[in-house]
Amino acid sequence: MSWEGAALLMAVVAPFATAVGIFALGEARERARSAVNLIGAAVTVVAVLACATAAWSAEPGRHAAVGIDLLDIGFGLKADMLGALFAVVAGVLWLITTVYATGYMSHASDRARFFGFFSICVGSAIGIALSKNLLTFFVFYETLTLATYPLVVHSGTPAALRGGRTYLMYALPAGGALAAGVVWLNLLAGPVEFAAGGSLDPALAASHPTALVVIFALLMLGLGVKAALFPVHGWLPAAMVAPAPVSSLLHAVAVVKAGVFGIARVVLEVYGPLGPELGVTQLLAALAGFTIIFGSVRALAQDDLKKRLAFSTVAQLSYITLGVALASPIAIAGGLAHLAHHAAMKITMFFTAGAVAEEVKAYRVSEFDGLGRRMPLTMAAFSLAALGIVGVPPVAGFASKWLLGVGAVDAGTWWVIAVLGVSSVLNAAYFFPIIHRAWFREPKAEWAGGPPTGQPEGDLRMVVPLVVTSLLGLAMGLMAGADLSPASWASAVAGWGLPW
Amino acid sequence: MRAAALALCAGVGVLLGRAVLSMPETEAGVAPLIEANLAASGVKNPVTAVLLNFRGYDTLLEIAVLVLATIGVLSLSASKPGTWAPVAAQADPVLSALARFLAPVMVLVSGYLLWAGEHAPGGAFQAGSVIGAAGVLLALSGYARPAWVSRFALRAAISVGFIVFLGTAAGSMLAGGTLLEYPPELAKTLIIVVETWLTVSIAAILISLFIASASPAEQLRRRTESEW
Amino acid sequence: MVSQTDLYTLAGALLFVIGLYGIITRPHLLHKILALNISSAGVFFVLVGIARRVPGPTPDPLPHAMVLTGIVVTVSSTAFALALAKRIYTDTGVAVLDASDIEAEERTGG
Amino acid sequence: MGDWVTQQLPALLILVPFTAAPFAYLLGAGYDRQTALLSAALTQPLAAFLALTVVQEGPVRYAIGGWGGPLGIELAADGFSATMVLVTSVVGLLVTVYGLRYFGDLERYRFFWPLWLFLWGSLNALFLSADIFNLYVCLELVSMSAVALVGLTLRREALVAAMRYMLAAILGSLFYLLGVALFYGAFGSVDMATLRETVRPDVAGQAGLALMTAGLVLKTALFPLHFWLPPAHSNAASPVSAVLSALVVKGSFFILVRLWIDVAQPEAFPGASVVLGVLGSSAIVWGSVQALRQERLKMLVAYSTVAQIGYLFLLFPLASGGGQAASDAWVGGIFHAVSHALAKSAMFLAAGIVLARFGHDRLEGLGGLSRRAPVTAMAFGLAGVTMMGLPPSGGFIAKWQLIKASIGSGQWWWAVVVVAGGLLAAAYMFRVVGPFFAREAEDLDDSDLDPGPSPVTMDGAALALALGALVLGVAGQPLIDLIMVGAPALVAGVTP
Amino acid sequence: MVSWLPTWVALAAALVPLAVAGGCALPRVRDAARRLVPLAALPALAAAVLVPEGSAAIGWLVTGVTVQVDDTGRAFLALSAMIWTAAALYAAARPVERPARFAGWFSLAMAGNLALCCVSDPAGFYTFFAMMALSTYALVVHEGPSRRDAGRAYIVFTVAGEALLVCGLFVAGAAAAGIAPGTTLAVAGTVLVLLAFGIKIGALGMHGWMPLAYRATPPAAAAALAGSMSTAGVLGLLRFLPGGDPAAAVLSPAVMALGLAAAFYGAIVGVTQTQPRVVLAYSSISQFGFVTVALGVGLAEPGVWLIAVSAATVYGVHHGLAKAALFLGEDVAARSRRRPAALAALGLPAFALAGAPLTSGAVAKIVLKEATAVAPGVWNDALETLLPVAAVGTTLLMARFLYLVATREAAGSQEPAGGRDLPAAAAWGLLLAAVAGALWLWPAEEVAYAAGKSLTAHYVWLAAWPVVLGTAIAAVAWAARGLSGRFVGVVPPGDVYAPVLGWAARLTAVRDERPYAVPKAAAVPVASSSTGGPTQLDGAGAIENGLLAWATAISAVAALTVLLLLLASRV
Repeated sequence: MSWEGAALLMAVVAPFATAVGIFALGEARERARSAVNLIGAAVTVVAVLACATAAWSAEPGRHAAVGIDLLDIGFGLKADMLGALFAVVAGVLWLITTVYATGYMSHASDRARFFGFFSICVGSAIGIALSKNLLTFFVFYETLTLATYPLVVHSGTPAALRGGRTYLMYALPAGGALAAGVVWLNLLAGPVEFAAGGSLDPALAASHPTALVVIFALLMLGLGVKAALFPVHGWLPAAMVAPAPVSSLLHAVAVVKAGVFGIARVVLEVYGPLGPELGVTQLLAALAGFTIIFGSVRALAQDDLKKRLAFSTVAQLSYITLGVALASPIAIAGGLAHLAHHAAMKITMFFTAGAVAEEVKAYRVSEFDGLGRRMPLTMAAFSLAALGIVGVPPVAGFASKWLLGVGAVDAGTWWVIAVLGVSSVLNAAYFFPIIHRAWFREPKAEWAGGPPTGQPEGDLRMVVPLVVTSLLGLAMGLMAGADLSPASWASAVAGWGLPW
Repeated sequence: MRAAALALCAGVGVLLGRAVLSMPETEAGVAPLIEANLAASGVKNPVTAVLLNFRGYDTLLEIAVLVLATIGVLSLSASKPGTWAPVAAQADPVLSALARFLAPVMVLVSGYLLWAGEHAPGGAFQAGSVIGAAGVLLALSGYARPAWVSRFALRAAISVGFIVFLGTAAGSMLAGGTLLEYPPELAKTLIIVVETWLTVSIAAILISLFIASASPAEQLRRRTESEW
Repeated sequence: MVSQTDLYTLAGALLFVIGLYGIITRPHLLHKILALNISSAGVFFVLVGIARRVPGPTPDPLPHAMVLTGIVVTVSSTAFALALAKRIYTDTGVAVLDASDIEAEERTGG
Repeated sequence: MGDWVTQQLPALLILVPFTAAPFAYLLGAGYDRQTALLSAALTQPLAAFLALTVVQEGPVRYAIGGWGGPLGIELAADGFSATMVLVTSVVGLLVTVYGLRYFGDLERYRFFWPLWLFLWGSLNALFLSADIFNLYVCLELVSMSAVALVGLTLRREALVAAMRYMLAAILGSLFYLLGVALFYGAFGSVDMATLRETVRPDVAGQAGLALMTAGLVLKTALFPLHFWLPPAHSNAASPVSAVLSALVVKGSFFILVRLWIDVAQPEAFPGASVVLGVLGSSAIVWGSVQALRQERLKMLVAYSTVAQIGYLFLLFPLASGGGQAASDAWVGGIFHAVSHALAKSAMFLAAGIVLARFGHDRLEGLGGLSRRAPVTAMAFGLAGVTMMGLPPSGGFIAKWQLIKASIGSGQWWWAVVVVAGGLLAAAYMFRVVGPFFAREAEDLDDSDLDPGPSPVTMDGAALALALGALVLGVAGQPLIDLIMVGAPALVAGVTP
Repeated sequence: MVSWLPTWVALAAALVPLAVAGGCALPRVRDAARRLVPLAALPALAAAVLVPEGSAAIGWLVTGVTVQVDDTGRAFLALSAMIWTAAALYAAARPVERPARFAGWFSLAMAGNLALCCVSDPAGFYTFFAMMALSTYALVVHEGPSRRDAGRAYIVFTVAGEALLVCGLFVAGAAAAGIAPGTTLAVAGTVLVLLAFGIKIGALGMHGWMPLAYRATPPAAAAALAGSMSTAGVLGLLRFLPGGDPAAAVLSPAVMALGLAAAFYGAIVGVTQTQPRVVLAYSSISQFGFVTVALGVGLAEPGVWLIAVSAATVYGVHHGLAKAALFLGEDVAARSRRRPAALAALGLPAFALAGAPLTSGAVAKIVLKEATAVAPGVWNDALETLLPVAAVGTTLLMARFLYLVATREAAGSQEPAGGRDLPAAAAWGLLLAAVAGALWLWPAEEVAYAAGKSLTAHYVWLAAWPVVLGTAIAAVAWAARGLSGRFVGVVPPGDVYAPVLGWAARLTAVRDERPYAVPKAAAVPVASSSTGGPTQLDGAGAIENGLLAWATAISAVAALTVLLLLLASRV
């Protein structure tokens, strides 16, 4: 097997192997478990970076791939630019989150179970990223669906179980819809590979237009749930009951991005030109646009920080969907870049939420007055990320929004510009009050003196990761124009992804 | 309810009758084949030939059923399986006298039945049943707890026929043939060996079935607490 | 024109459904088991009838062999069923399957 | 030696357990478990070897007594048979290992071993037989050993359940035997190979098929004839429940498939295959609905079996058309039988551990199981994946094939049933799995019953079976190749 | 000009304050860093003088930034650098609470303001514009909770402005990327840019934040805000209005009308105000109205855009310096013990703003006239007549301002606070000098020409009469206080925007909800035990019990058999 193949396998296998190791070590042997976890995450990072290298060095249209065949189903992985983008994001952030989680969970119970399923989720996400065809994608997608459940209900409280139930009520029917769509499409078009510019035979659009539209709807329903598209977004705020690392990596990055990534795969690499031709991508764009506004409006009045962040995520995810659905390479680049940008920024904010909850037991925005004095670094990181989401340059969010806007002009869809403008205002409206409270309100008496003397402002295993991710977000935006920056990478994808 | 059941059964009956009548008037089946191969079977009676040779495998499984049923019954029985439970505290003298006289005769009869089975209807089952009856008689007349019968002996008696049958089957395989493929010259001998041991087993089975199900209820009750 | 063999076979079919009716309607386990035996007797009738269909004097030995095997099997299963029924009776005091059968059982005075 | 074994494989697969059974009974306490283990350790490789031989050299025929059909009885092992024998051996081996500790040397459970060995041998005999009358004897063997195993615990509910099962089984056998009689009367043979040539769609023949079908449907507990299954499967000792749900119901299903797809042709009996499909669909829905209503774990799992059996019967309408769709359905149906066998036995074994540890299996009492018995909980959960038909799992491949077959054969409504069934399954699975993660572990009452952490062999057996069901979902190709070896003409189609 | 300096040096120099801001954030070096703030703008000033004309693209930065040094940018860079330096010196002389924090935000705003003068591409400009605008919020609310309303007003308008701006710049950016937007999008983009920067310069309808923010911000910051940061809006307009694009010509009349309206509205509302800084705010609204008019003229036809640009630049610089001087002077006067002298010194920027002869105002007005002279058709005459009238209004505003400053003590509003008066006065002096000299030393020849022209009798008269008239009216109004007093304070600061701000407040108010992440778990009650099937019997349960009954079940077997046998008999 070529080194690319080995890297591909390793990238997917390593997290699962980590999970097995963690389960095997069990609750008691914490030190060994953390070691296994970190090593596994590190190996994964190396592997996904290797995959990215392979994708980068491969000439367009040709990718390293490995796979096995079952029936007429070929399960397989491939290292292409688009997949590598998501895989690297998931892998790298997993490593950081692992450090964070060891700090956050240090007093929690059932840690073996937690970290085990966590690894499985990441493995599935990377599998989703590197899947070579729709079916492999579907397999990992469903694995992710299941492996997330134990994490959502982890705390075991009635609220947690309720949240888990809500999650399943959305996720499982979605899985059914996705399955139906996938099978149908496979029967209609044979095994559906992912290929730049769409893999469906254009003749199909003429022969089975209705079927293709229905299948697209089924697929979007299945993927839209994880992508938190209106009206199937309801599970995400409910799932915020999960521990912070879960909300951070899974509900800001791995799981939800798996949905939008799937949408990207289907729209760009399965339907390709057929999408606009059938008129389905326009509808998708409209839905995404609405979701952006809807999510932002709902976020406005949320007092519970994580819930506010969740609604923000609902809105931000649709930026990606919107970009992908617009028939302009620039917009697509913007959307895909946001995949990485939003990940870095939102994970920072969820990290913050968790760190604050652990350190000063503050859960609501209304409890944040003067928190900047008590946890300056943490809140600085939060503010930086928040500015990024609002789209304030030079933080990452601006770069993607900029590409989206210019792409919208390119595609001639003026309403997208309006949506972007309104959403920026709304984003500011729900994030600036937090920043204002943290920095410009008078703190409680015990916070006024700053962090307890002689101590860091919080568990460093939590503070350092969130500072790192916020700086990542800044760097992504500040050097968006540089080679290998997510934005340039995404542009490269969009560039060769769109022959029409 | 009953009316509905009656109607349904009637329906089954009518349709079944129709089907039965629609069968071809004459159908040779495999009778000619049996005739042709009777000589090689080692027995003269075609039915016995089918039972013990052509379709000996059915008979093997049938013995399996028998042993299985016995084990099943014993598994349900109250007292420890294989022990002779006291049935009649003290039997009345007439019965015991009759039993003492009849038992040897019945053994003799069963021997004849076994021998006759080779050319006329008869064989291990009939023979075993007669000995079984003798055993039941002894049990009823209070002779049923002789010290020389251990649990193991009874278990052995129950399973020996089946084991010997399996042994001959396996032997035919080791001899290079297939399962139950008797060399024509040995067929008769082997069949008689199997039949003999089957007789023992069938007798033991019938006796233990009788004994096993003839045990007092309170013993049963004791064994049914605290299950998981 | 219904031949003698046919009558024999039809009788078998009749026995079968009679047994079936008994199995359905009689609440007491013993009755059910006996009804089952009636049904199986019916089946054996049919087999014997079929054996008669060969041209020539001697009947087809295969169905006979089947009947013999069938009898042994039925005997065994009957034995086991009886043991089971007895055991149920000793444990529960009644020999029925459904609670609803208990009073039906008392009515028929089984 | 090697090729002798190869020649005698079918016979050996039957002889080994059948020989072990009386010895396990004869030797009694102290040696019975070893005998069973030895037999299992011999049978499993033999089964694997048979599968290998079938894949490499095609279907195997074995003339018992050297006569060959129609005079004598033949054993035949095509892909289907070999598959069922193989899955039996895998489940059997693991159940045996599990039973070693589960039953221990409790006097009361000594009878498990001979009965279980009889059952194993009978199943092999059934799967390998090529003679419809011999199949009747096999059916009786299977039923009686199964019933005896159900009654093993001697609990009142168990005994009544066993009685109900017993009567239903005998009745089913009688229907079957009557059908055999009519077949013989109509076509003059009980040997399948001969019948395959001579069978005609005339009234007597079809009536025979009808009677056999009725009897077998009853024995397979297809809705609405499932009345005996839930009590029997839920009240038996858990290893027994595992074997019953995983293998025994498949036995009568196996004969049905043989008769319908192999010996007779569905289109030779129009309409009936649709009836079976409809009953199957109803079973899927009804069984799931009932599973959703249950309050005890083993009852829920038993009803899940009722539902899952329904999928098997979709094979008949889907295969009746022949062609590619038929062969998809063939693979789908059998694949489902296999993966369900693995997953369901895993579930019952896990349930057994729960019962053994905590003295009850009330659903609302299972809070925090994943903390108290993590491996057990995981085994159950993984098995659930196959039940729901989510990838990666054998259940998924099976449903995938069934959906393909139904859309491919233009009968899309069966596909709807399949998808809906998956969702219902998810609903009742998560009714169980959800509480596992609940915080309040004190739900599980630590009565002095709790024998402490379950032994690794028991947990291991359950987990291995569940994992096996998952592995089928990604590495199932060899099994599919096996299934397609010597597949009946109707479904041979194009090998997928 | 030193030709060996590469263009990007300008940006580097402009970003020096960023480093200072960073220093102010670090606890260790905080106090040292804060002392460097007054020097932070000097490199930019040097760059404005030294860096030669040119442009350079920095591809990796954000989405690619183009550094641009041209006359316009140079002018604004110099203006900003001067004002920020003066303001920083003044701030250093006046104690504020949490000085390091103030210095940090101050430098950050400074960095953004200076840097935006050096870039010409949409994304880059927006980047620094946002940096400036958002960090200013911290300055507005620096004096604590009492400033929250002003802060909200400022941030609401700023955020709206940022959003409008980024949308407008998308179009510009697309054009820059070689994508031709359709006419509709081009016009829409222009409108968006106008609105966005209009907010910054308090154009009519977008001015609501200005009075409140000017009043709330600490003096030094207010000077920078009013003098430099608002003027950055003018630069934005110059950079991104599609001057010379015929498509935009349709907007010209609207823009001119808007400008005129603002000029009068500011004056009329301003005179009724009761606080000096609010008066200054309205004067800014009015003054930027003049600039707007010039731009409107420029949009009319491609040929005149360049004239408009230079007019706007010159007027912007003039107004920026004067306004900054007025803000510092207001504070000096308020605190100084020698108020008459301060008042006298305040006269200079006041008269300059009014456009009195010999002041920069006179020169600026001439440059403005050059532009309005080329206005199309009827607009030409309209502006000819109306602009001097507006100048009268400006005079009135200044009079009102001086009056309020002079009489403040009588109003007794503010006690002279601590701090070192002399350095503060010196900082102010620097600005006064700039006000006095800037336009006379301006290198561009059209300015020199205008300066020369302004000394001719005709133009002296033209410049003088509005001031005289205005002063006279002011005197009359002062005489008739009883009458004019009625108008005082009828319009609240921020006039029509009070409701908007209340709405914004409600929008972001949190709903009180129980948080998800409750620390402790409540136990779930253990339900009672159940055996066998379900205890509760619903419909499905009843049916199932029926099916489980033996008789029914076996009847079902019989029924199935009948069905199959019937099917069998169909042959």
